[in-house]
Amino acid sequence: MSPILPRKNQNNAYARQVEMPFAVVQGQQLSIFPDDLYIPPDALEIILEAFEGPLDLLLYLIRRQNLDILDIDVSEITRQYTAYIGIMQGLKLELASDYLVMAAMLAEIKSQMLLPRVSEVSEEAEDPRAELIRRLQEYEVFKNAAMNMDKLTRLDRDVFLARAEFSDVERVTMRPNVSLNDLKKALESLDQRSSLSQHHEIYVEIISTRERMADILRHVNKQSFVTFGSLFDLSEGKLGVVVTFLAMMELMKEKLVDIVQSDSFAIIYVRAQEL
Amino acid sequence: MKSMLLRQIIEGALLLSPTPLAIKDLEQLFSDSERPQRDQILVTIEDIQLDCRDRGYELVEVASGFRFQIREQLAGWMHRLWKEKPKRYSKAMLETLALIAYRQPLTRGDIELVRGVAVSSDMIRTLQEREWIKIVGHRNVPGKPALYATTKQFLNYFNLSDLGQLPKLTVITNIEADGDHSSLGVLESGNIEMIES
Amino acid sequence: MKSMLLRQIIEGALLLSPTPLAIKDLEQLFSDSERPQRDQILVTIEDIQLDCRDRGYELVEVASGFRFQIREQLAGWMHRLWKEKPKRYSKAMLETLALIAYRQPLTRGDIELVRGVAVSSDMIRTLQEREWIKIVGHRNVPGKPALYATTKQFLNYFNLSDLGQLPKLTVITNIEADGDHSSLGVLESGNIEMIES
Repeated sequence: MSPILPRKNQNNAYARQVEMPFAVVQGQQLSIFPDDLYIPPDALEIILEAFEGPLDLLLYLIRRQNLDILDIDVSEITRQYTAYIGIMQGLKLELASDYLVMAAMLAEIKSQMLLPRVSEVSEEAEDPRAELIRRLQEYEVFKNAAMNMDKLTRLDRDVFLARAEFSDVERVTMRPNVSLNDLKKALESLDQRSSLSQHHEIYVEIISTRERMADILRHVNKQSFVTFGSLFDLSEGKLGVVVTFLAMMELMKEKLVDIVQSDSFAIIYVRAQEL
Repeated sequence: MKSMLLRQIIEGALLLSPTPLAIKDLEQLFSDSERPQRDQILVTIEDIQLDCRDRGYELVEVASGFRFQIREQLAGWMHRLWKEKPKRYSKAMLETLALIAYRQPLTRGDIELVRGVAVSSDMIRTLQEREWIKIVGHRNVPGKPALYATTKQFLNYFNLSDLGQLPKLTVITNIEADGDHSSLGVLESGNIEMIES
Repeated sequence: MKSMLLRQIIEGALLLSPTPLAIKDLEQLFSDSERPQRDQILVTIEDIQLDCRDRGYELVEVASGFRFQIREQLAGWMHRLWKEKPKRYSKAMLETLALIAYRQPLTRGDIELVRGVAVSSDMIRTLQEREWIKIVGHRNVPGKPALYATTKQFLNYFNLSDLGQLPKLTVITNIEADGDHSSLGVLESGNIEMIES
């Protein structure tokens, strides 16, 4: 049993030496940011803005090395990906939770690839990378479609309306009628929407399970052992507790955290699984 | 520059511009190196005029310059085009107008802040053209953004003697945290699916 | 009706109308007694198109009908006149729009699934206000998420007469072992420089 060996060893070596100068080598703690390496303060922010999301970043990492999407070396890509994430977190850049979820997914695939295969036959069908590959391919199709769409002939950029006025002096333009009630309703629905969207924003901040998963991961990564209770913030109310709980269940299901309890009713500890 | 291209550029510019273009405006279309002589521009304009003689439009000179306009003889048919039912204003337009009416004076930025979406220049222009809103000043912050307010014409149109007569807004009570299920609706749309996937 | 007059009326209406005119809109220009056959209108349109071939403008068909527009080759000169800078759309916006265009109808969740990131409400609302997308229904699953599709205005704006004219989706073939760099060209334009800086 061995992890999938990179077929293009030379390419990878080249990539490591030249194209990833600031990734920490030795395959160890990747979130450590070397002090002697100068990166312009805004550079990483620019990098982050240049990517449309985790799939975009991954695609870039793969394409940069001339790698075949169908045959990606998950452990190498995971290493580079987490290096980016680590550096970005190290610089305290606000990182969308989607990036962390992807890191978790990569870690999961990596661990599955390390597992011994039960039989040669099932290997083909159960390549743990299959879903990721499918998503990357699909995303790439639309990334290209978006670029092509930007090139389409566009009104007020490439072509303009040709218009002429009517010579008749008294041109009657029919203008829509508006009633006072229309105005009143417009503002009321706007106020309602903005109050809803304020709530909405709060809920997205506090209640998004996906984001909460990322929060928990961030927490347990740093301290490796935390008490179960410390992950809940009671000030968030019932809803907050429920979402935290759901997030934790989800993390367990995805084998991203271990939850240990030495005895009944003893303190429960949460620990990050090795990435 | 080839005379055909010169002519196309002038035709295009005259059809694009909402206001008549004077010779000096037409000169501005060209970079210094390619700018034609004034005479050349005039000859081109005559050419275009000649070619339009059987068309539904003509190139005429008015006080401020040249413009294409639709022939007067076509007035009868053109009026049928205008008689089409006026489109209704979009929700965005009504919201913008309502905000200006109730919260004036305010800037475009203020409107964008509440609406969460950029306010298009077209929208502001339409309201200004209708003389329902006007600029009443500039806020004393960087960029000096224009402050918009409603006009007398606005009051006249809605048959109001002053803004105090605008209908009272129904106050929307804030959704309470405990036990109001409507706020959970927001959750369902976005987040819960992820858990189930 | 004489064909010259018919042609002038159609030319005039198309230049006067701020929106494209479909054949049935053109038919409405005429009284019942003088209304030409549909075929006659189409022949006239072809005539006009032919006559414009050397002009700075052309008569094109987009989703909601026919319109006169200034030729693309003249854009450089027209921008000197057109004060407003053309809007640039973010990659996020274009990706979202591309997904809706090619996969319609689909929900916000569908878009997020492919893009791997959350789609902001503001972006959806901006696309709706531009009238490029609209809600065409709701998927019959919990939460009844809205299904989005593109509009005729979207096609008009991008100079298309129907969705079939959208560029074909390209799957980038995987790079061959022998180091084919051509497919990297796509990436270079966007990201590579930034990373290496």
